[in-house]
Amino acid sequence: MVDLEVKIGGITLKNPVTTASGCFGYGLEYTDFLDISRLGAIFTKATTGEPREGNPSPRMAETPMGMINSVGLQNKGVDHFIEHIYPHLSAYDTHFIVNVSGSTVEEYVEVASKIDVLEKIPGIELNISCPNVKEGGMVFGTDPVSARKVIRAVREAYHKTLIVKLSPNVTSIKDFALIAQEEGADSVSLINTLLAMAIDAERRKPLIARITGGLSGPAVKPIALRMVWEVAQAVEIPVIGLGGISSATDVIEFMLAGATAVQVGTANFIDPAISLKILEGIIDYMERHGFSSVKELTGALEI
Amino acid sequence: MVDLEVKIGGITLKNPVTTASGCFGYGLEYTDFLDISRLGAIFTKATTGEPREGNPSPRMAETPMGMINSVGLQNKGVDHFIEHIYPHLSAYDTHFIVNVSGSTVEEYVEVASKIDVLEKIPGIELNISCPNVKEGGMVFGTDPVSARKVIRAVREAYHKTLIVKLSPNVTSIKDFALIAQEEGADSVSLINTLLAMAIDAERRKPLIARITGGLSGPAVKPIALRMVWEVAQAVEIPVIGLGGISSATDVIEFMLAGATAVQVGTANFIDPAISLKILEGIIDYMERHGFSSVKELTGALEI
Amino acid sequence: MNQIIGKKRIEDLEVTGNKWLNEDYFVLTLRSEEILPDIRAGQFTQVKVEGSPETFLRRPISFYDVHPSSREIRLLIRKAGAGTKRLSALNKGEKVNMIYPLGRPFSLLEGNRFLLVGGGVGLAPLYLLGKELHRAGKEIVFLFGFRSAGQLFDLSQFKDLGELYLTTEDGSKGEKGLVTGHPVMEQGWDAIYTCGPEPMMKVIAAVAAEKGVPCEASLETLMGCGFGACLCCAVETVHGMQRACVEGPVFNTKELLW
Amino acid sequence: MNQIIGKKRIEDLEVTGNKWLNEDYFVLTLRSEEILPDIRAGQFTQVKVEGSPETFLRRPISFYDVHPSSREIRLLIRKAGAGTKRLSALNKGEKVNMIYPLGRPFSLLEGNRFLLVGGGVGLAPLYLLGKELHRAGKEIVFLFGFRSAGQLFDLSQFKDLGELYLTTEDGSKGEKGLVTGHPVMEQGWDAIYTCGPEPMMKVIAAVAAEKGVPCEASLETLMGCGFGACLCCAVETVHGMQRACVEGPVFNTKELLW
Ligand SMILES: Cc1cc2nc3c(=O)[nH]c(=O)nc-3n(C[C@H](O)[C@H](O)[C@H](O)COP(=O)(O)OP(=O)(O)OC[C@H]3O[C@@H](n4cnc5c(N)ncnc54)[C@H](O)[C@@H]3O)c2cc1C
Ligand SMILES: Cc1cc2nc3c(=O)[nH]c(=O)nc-3n(C[C@H](O)[C@H](O)[C@H](O)COP(=O)(O)OP(=O)(O)OC[C@H]3O[C@@H](n4cnc5c(N)ncnc54)[C@H](O)[C@@H]3O)c2cc1C
Ligand SMILES: Cc1cc2nc3c(=O)[nH]c(=O)nc-3n(C[C@H](O)[C@H](O)[C@H](O)COP(=O)(O)O)c2cc1C
Ligand SMILES: Cc1cc2nc3c(=O)[nH]c(=O)nc-3n(C[C@H](O)[C@H](O)[C@H](O)COP(=O)(O)O)c2cc1C
Ligand code: FES
Ligand code: FES
Repeated sequence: MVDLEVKIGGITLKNPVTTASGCFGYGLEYTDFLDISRLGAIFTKATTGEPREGNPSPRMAETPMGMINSVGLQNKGVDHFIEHIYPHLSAYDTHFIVNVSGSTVEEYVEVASKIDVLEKIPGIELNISCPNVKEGGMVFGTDPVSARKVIRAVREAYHKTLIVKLSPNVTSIKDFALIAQEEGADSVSLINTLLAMAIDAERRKPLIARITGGLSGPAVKPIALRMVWEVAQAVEIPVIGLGGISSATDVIEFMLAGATAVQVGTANFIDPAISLKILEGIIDYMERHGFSSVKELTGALEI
Repeated sequence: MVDLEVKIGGITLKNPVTTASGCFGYGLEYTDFLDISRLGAIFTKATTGEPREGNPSPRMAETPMGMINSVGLQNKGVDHFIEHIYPHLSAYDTHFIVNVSGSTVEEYVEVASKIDVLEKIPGIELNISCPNVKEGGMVFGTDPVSARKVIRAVREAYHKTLIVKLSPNVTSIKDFALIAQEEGADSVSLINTLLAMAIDAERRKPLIARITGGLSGPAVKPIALRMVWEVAQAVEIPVIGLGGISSATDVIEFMLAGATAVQVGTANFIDPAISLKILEGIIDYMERHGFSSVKELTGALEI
Repeated sequence: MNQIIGKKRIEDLEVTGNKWLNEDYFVLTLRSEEILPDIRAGQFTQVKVEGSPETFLRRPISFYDVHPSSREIRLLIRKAGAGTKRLSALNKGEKVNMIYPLGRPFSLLEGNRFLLVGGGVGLAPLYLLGKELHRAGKEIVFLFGFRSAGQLFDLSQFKDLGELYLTTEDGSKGEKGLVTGHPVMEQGWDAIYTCGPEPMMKVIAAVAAEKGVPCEASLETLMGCGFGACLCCAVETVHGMQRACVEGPVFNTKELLW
Repeated sequence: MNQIIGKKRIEDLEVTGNKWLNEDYFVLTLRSEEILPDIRAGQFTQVKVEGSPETFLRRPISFYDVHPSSREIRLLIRKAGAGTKRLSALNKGEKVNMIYPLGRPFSLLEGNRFLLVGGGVGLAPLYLLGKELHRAGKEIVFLFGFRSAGQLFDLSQFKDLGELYLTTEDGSKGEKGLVTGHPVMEQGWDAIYTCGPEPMMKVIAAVAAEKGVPCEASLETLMGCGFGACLCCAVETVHGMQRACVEGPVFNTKELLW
């Protein structure tokens, strides 16, 4: 038996395969397809202070080996999460990590504080990288000063594992990773979506109501992999890699580049059972290559 | 007959379809496949002051609907260009625009000055966005201060049409477009490749000798389109759009987003005759939609 | 990769038939190795299109017909782009990966006389609905609109279930004009069900609202996942943004803000 | 999309045969509608793989055999990944888009006795080379290495051209070991031609260099375009970086810095 355990801050994941925010609901949408308790963790859809309707439709477009979404931060707010969703989560033997979003530093802090007291939630993912909102979101993730401010404020208010989710829409993503580390984050996750656009040439209109949205899927994998590599070279805290992962091979690549764990996003839409197939594939790889612990893969790229 | 003419600075292109630097050699590699004189223009491979060997092999990797290259600036230098290649170009009835690169401001200026006196070269494309060299290249294209310095210096030395090729590896590409405009560039072209990475999971080694390289092809199109849209909103000078173009529909999309002309890059490798098929497709689109001049397409997105 | 856990399935079905009805429409018949789940009219399947580089996401297709005894389902598909084109080229014996059954079906509304209005490929779910209503002993009338006679195909299976009226935009078959102008619309109906182009459905919904007749419409929204996880299929309703793939694709038209 | 201008062509060829030789190797036969251009041993074609989302770029494949009279070419292909797998599934009558002929062929070196050393699928260009040399009246000997007998296939067509020696790594057929240890290597040759795994070719080149025998090797470098435009296939040589697709794939081994 291979050892699949990895640690992110104070959280021990039974394996490095987790699912990405906004791509796996609260996990409950997937219970028909797989045993979600076998996942290392589930990152929930973004949670904000107040309920949000998200963006108008159409909210998506298909692109070559990818998709653009502009869902925005549609969710019923942190109080609804606590009252109506949280109670269902303890039925599952995996970690739920709440993706925390907001328009202002105060909102981030408010949500984080409310989640802090939830016994079964061992950590949050601070989403400073959503490209689909006018205020907050990516604005925090692309300006070093704002990034530092919001991370610092949340770090003070939140006492469990804090993961900061980074935006790829920057000149130097490692600068933001270093800021997160300096401000006491336990981990960084990357990448969120790349700002993108799609047009219907025949109708001469944007395909997405908000004109631009976030690109995800295999198309972005080579960019995500490079960013994980860059960040892993720069920081000491564990890196969670994501962006286009759709096979065990992809996961191995991210881990070799320096990731301690990974998130599977868009690929779940095409095959809702893919995350566990990926897990099987990792075990197979480890056995073929004689790795006894998955931790040995992290940063094991030979150069 | 539809009117296909467009203007970039002082250059009148017979149509908006041109080929991207590094993807079309000096055009001569393609004469078996198509009549290159029918192209709006040909952007040559990067030219530097001294001959360069480029990067070690392997220099490329295939990715989902894209490729990574790390050719580097392999070329025989500006003097070789002037003596051995330039004389052959006048046989073709199209514009050759020389892609100018360097490691220092002085080298850029040297190359630009030497090209300036070549009667048949109506313009240069200043490549401040090559991700595949240690010095110069993208360093100039991702730092506003360096970008301004090199553009200013070249603008002083070069008297014909100056196009600045922008890097997508930045937080705000329109800032760089505005700098180019302020410093007197006649046009900006975008995007160059996105910094990316590929790994061979089985051998646990990078697939590219230099570890990272530049991503191109359809995978990047949604990002390129968004950047062209952003830049076209911000500047007055004409924008040349590129990144993943492989069909007439793609070209229409870039023009609707604000491009005056386009470059076809990676797609030439898969179908060396594609640029003229694209041109036919544009004419077909214009006829179906009742456009008499291709200029009407620029920025015609309805929002 | 058959996984049959709970209610929604991911399953490889075998193509047992693929037939063009006209230049644009074809019927794809697929057989499951397992007993079919309960599938209701208005529900759909997310089809994976293999061998097509342009088709990254699955394609949502309504159930056109279901035969539990032979474990076969039929899909009526219009060749729209790369994905449906690839589906049209499938041969007998090939496998197609599907997630199904998905979405909220049409409801059995109160009353006895129902009008089923379809446009183009929107006929698909109305056939299965017709069968369900017929089985429940209801009187049903179909009103179908096509662009021209060329789009038509053999509709006799619909006629076995109820009366059928036709319109074509160019008058090449049936009444000339749009379904929305057909006199049968004016009769008294207990409920109207509709599926087709959105502008058509909006007019039907307006007529129904005016007459106070309950109306359900099946929307064709772009979908990322099809099973409630991505929120890409959001539709504006009086209850806020709802997912066309879970709270729909069938909506009571008085709930829609369109 | 046939365009036949000048020397290199972009052309749709028709599959007239596709046959497995063993578990991994197959021979794809393609027919042109036009008179074939002059194709020389060592040259290759860039094959477009349709219907495979994983295969963005073309795939370079050497010419294995050319029949000008029937306008047919044959490719010997090893199933390596997604692209070659898709090619192995092509049926008679399907079209394959190719750019050809590409690259620098083997040269007719001085002398009369030539050794042709191949490993695995590297046999492909050596058959066409054997035919050319045989036609020129040269004496040729083939020395082929395989991993095991399972990789072998009917080599009688090679035997029609000259003597043939075999090695397998596990000794299941021919001499046990690598080609590089085979005694025939030690005979006096006027020139050696080789195609196969790079480590094998390096040893062959070293032996040739030591004996002062001219040696040409065909390299399998990754290619972006295949016709000289992208500079992705660069090979380090004594003349600097050279393109495997134009200055190669066949190089005189004394020019290679590998
Ligand atoms: C719940 C639901 C049920 C459907 N049932 C059927 C059915 O029974 N039969 C049938 O033929 N079609 C049905 N559709 C529409 C079908 O999904 C699209 O025609 C198909 O996805 C187009 O894929 P493509 O690759 O062929 O075309 P693409 O190249 O993707 O697109 C071609 C054109 O179709 C449009 N289109 C793409 N996806 C959709 C979509 N999801 N909905 C509407 N338009 C789209 C595009 O905007 C474009 O204009 C249904 C859609 C939904 C949401
Ligand atoms: C000039 C030239 C001539 C060739 N002639 C033949 C031939 O006659 N018969 C034959 O079977 N193969 C030949 N090859 C190799 C063939 O091109 C590759 O096996 C093929 O491209 C793999 O494609 P794939 O999609 O099946 O595999 P992929 O999934 O792309 O790759 C599978 C494995 O093959 C390796 N590979 C991919 N592309 C190449 C390449 N261009 N060269 C070498 N290895 C590669 C990959 O690194 C990977 O390990 C030739 C290559 C070159 C450059
Ligand atoms: C439909 C959709 C919704 C998303 N919503 C969120 C979100 O709420 N919060 C967040 O941090 N990231 C969100 N993301 C980004 C993903 O978590 C992930 O960072 C990105 O999609 C890249 O990974 P992938 O290519 O594997 O999908 C969303 C992505 C998609 C496609
Ligand atoms: C093999 C290769 C070599 C390139 N060389 C250059 C270059 O020398 N100078 C330059 O400005 N851009 C170079 N580029 C970038 C392209 O010109 C273009 O900006 C990029 O590939 C995006 O366009 P595409 O997706 O259409 O290829 C190169 C791209 C490729 C793929
Ligand atoms: S399509 Fe994903 S939630 Fe409806
Ligand atoms: S493969 Fe493009 S130059 Fe050789």
